[in-house]
Amino acid sequence: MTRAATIAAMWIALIALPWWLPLIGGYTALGSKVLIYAIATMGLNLVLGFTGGLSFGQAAYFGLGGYGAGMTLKYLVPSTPLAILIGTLVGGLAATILGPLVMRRRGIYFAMITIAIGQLFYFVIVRWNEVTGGEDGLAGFGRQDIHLGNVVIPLTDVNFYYLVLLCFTVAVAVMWTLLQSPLGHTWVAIRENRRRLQFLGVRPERYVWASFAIAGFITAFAGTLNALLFNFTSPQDLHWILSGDFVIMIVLGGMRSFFGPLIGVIIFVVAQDYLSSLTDNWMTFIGLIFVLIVLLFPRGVFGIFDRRAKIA
Amino acid sequence: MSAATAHEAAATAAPMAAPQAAAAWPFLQMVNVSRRFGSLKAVDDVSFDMAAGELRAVIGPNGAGKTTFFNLISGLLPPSQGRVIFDGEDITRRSIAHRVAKGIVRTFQITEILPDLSVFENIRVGVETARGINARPWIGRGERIAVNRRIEELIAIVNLTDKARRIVGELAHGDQRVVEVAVALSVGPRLLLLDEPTAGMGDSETEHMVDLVRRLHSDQGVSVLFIEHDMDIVFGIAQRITVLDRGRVLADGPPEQISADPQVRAAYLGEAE
Amino acid sequence: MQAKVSRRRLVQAGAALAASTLSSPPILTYAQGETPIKIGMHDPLTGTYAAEGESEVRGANMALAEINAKGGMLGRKVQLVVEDDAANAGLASQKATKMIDQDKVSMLMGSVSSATALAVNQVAHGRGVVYMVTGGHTDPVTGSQCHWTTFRICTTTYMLAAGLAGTLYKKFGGKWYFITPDYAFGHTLQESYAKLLKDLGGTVLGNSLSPLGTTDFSSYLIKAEQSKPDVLINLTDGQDLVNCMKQAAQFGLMKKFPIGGGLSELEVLRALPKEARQGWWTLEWWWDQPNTPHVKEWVAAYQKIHTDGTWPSARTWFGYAGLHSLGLGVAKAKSLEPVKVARALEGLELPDEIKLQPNKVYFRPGDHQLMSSEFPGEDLPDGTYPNLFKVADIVAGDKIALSVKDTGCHLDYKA
Amino acid sequence: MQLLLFNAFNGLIQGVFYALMALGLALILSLNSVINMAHGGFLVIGAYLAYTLSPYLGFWGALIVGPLLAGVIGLAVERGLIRPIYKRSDPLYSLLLTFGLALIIEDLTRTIWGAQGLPLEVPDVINSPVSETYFFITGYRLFVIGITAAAAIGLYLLLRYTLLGIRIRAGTSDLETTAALGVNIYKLRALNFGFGCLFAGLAGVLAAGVLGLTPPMGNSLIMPSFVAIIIGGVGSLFGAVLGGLLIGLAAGIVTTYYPAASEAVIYLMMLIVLAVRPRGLLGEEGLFE
Repeated sequence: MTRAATIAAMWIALIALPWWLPLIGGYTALGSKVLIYAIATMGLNLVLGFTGGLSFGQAAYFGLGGYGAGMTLKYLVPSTPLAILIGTLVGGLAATILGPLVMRRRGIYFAMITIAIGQLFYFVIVRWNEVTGGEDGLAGFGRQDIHLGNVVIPLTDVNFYYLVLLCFTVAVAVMWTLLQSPLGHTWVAIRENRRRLQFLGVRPERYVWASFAIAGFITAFAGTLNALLFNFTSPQDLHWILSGDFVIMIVLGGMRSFFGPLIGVIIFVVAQDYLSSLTDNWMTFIGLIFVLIVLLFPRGVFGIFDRRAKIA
Repeated sequence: MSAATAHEAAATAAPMAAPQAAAAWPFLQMVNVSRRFGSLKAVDDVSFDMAAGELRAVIGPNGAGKTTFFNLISGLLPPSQGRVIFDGEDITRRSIAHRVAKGIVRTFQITEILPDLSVFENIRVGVETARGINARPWIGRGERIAVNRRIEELIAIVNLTDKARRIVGELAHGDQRVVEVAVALSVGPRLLLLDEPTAGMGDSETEHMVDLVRRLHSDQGVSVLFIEHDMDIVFGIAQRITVLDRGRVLADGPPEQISADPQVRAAYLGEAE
Repeated sequence: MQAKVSRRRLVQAGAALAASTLSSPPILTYAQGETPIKIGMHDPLTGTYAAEGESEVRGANMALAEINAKGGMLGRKVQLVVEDDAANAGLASQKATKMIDQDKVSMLMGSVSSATALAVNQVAHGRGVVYMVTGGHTDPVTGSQCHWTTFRICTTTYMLAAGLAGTLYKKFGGKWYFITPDYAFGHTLQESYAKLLKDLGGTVLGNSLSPLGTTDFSSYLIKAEQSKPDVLINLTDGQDLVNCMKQAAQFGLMKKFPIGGGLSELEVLRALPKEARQGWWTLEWWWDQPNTPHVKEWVAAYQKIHTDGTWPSARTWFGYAGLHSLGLGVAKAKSLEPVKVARALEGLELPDEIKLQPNKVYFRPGDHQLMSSEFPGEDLPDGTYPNLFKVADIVAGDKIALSVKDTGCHLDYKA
Repeated sequence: MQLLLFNAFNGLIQGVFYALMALGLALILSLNSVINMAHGGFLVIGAYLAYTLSPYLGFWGALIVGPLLAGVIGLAVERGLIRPIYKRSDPLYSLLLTFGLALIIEDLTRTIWGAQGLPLEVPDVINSPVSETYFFITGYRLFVIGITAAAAIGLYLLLRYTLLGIRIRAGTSDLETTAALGVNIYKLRALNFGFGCLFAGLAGVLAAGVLGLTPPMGNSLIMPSFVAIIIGGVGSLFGAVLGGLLIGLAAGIVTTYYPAASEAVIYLMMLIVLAVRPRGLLGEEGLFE
């Protein structure tokens, strides 16, 4: 199949998902969750796979987006679009503000600092009980029907899935455009060889910052949808364990490939959903996935077919 | 233009610059520059002039301070003492980016390329940088066509048209170095610093590179300063040669003068035999 | 750790991971065409609360066996679908949705952490499925965030405080210092205690809020010691309680003043070294009730199934009573229809062989909270498992619960 | 004021513990170039092994053997899992590998020892306050300080005066040259990793004296030591110790006034240090120098 045909098939499968997923024993909310995580990980992959910055604290912006959306609905206005907008801004701006502390670091340092910053947000959310609900999570809000002129669209499970699919499409279009743009080319060049770029007169830091900030916005965008999925958000959505899960999903699918994270998310989320119903020791299996991917398939599923993804 | 008028012109254009009495406009000038690493003086009180349009070689035995010399010009390292002046501006403390904007572009002894990308993509980054658009989050059709045309042009100049879509990391070593030169060329250099452009190359590769350097100098009008160990190349193409030894300038002049210099023969050429 | 609960074994255990990519377990078909009634249970089987979660699942499985032995519900076999929520609210929501949509469960039950209870509360209400909260104590579950779909077995935080306050005041005096876990559960518990103390005529000397998951309690203990209280009220729970008590013991504080607290559990008592196993606490159920009918038999039945030397805890009883309550509700409603089941559960009284405690135990109609007893008493430092606690009193739930009006609950049945 | 002093001192004691964790982590980070996300796992292994062994060896025996076994397990893990990925220049892979390892260790611990919390009994000699007034200075806390100091000094002497230590330091500053000089860097890195895990195990046993044992206990203890390393400066073991003490102190002081921020403060402190001095307080100045 050509690339275009594959991608067309993917979209058809996604559009038809509410029909076929229950037939094979899945449930629509699982489809929504996969797409939400796909937005988050594809956003993160702008930093991780395309700019080469090892961001290991991305869940913080995901969670902040969720809290932004949830608190908007709970305390400000009962409007789903506004909740998404405000949540995205909250998480995205947090990443933008902290970007300068991150942008000069590389490799291990980048990872450690992003983890630590993520934990800062985690503790702010988990301890600020009065506002965030603390450890118990934020409940007591619900996604609101969408009003388009005179038409009211109730956000049932299936309709919400289509809202998520729409958001996914928008996010994919934005990221695709970015990666085809000079900015995207510069990111990839930074990943490949920071020094070369410096000696072309480019200051890599600013571009790393841009990448980190944009990834923050996109992950936060996904986070808002995640809060709306079950009308609930909790501090675990900011925790470094989730950050680590995001990274392994990307690597699993193939971090050099645009749609790689989507494949990784499908495998990981479905495997987790399935394994945790099957055995108490599912964490061991998830851990084994980490270990085996690293040792045997470092290029991920997509990488197996892509000779560009050189590792060692 | 006489030396006196050149002096005056420089003084009005850039009062910071302190041009010395030189035959032509002092394009690149280093004034008593030193660089120390701990107790080691890698570059020791070097003064150096280069005119625009020159094709100049820097030679010297291992550890003579050639690469440090390049690092000081390109801005990778700040000097411990002295000043670096380019095109009438004191750039001693200026950033790498500023120097590149002024036209100083370099390559490295160990090839610095974007290994997982194609030749085309490697050069594209340079072209987009040169056009000042690399922060743009989208690109229009017209711009894209212009960029692609320029990339094809550059690829043609360096004779890599048949390998344009190949992944650079998988190319032969010689081709990789050519790509690096092409990338450097893409940002429109006025002074190109080439650190051992033919290092590790086979005969035909070397020939190709030498031809390329010569053409860049003559056809593209780029001033070239290059470090080279192969004396056949140095004496074959350089218009002028600077000899460094233990961080100091041992001699400086046209090839025939250098090859006749007894000091150079003793310290360097003799040793190389 | 053996004697695994009957988890969802709808697939061959050997099914390869690779095959799972997009496929899902085939629906098990019964030879007779009789479809069982499925009940979904979420509980933490991994992570911090795994011990408590496992106890609840064990209890539910005992009830399951009993119900099926008596012919199931409405003449249909009952099947329990257990999912691990890892005490993670997001995962709990996902699993609850999965059980409703994919496994087609008729009712939900479970939870150890309050966060998962609140999260599943939203999902269950959104889909109109009856949800029996077994172990999330936070007040909003049957208070400000109560729903017509939600019922709760374990007591409210207010009831925990009310069960013990009087005893402590009478025994030790009225100047109290509090160490309170800094989240909703702790806050409500402390406020309840403070209110009760005020009514009794005592004073609050101070209150230290300790973040949940605190590993070093020394600064709070220092503050407490400086206030020279009559009683130190330690409201932390679970692992925090273990850490706090261990450190208080090392500081020698037990020799200076008595320590009392909120909730304790058999699981927690077991994790305490003997020098830290001191003070006055409230349990929600205790295995040693010589004068209560059926308790001894029930404990024996538990140990017949679980031969790992463990004893049933309050959590085991939560799971047990939770599933039985659903069964009784369905039987009374003669239907699986959620509204009918919910209406049937309102005011439903648990029979002796299920309530396993004295006093009247029933679901209060106004907020769906089970009025079960509190078991205040004292830790036994020299006891050995399971003799780690001495029950001083068994306080009836409806004597100490806040009135429905004060809970802030308005049930939201559809008109 | 007295309360503040109490808490500051108390924070320092806590800092000693962070420092011990950070030291092992920093050791592995500098020579093995691995961010060991499984460090909390090795802590748990050390603690549980000590719990299991203490009925046979007593507390003191378990204190020694538990960490040693954690170190040995570390050696095996290094040999089997970490070594194959040294050649990958991207630190992503070691990060993910150890992350997965952390999940596996936690899950296996739960499967072997149970989810139920377990108590490690500490001998009465060190299990009571040394002074009535300063009741928070318990024998056990002094003991922790003593052991940590001994471990840190021992490590210092090892790095300074033994052949192995000199090689480890050389390898940290320039691995390739060290290899070229004929040192078996594989062995060196393996031993170093083992040492790091031994430190983690030691921290675990010491922690078990004040905390209950649970399978996830390592998770909450690993993050502050990360911060300690960043604040102290990556590449400096002395910095890791300093960072540990500083965040302990900061957390202790903040706890006096605003306990809810006692965790957030160490991350804030990190941000401030990074903004003012990006490489950390003692960053990249070599080992103990």
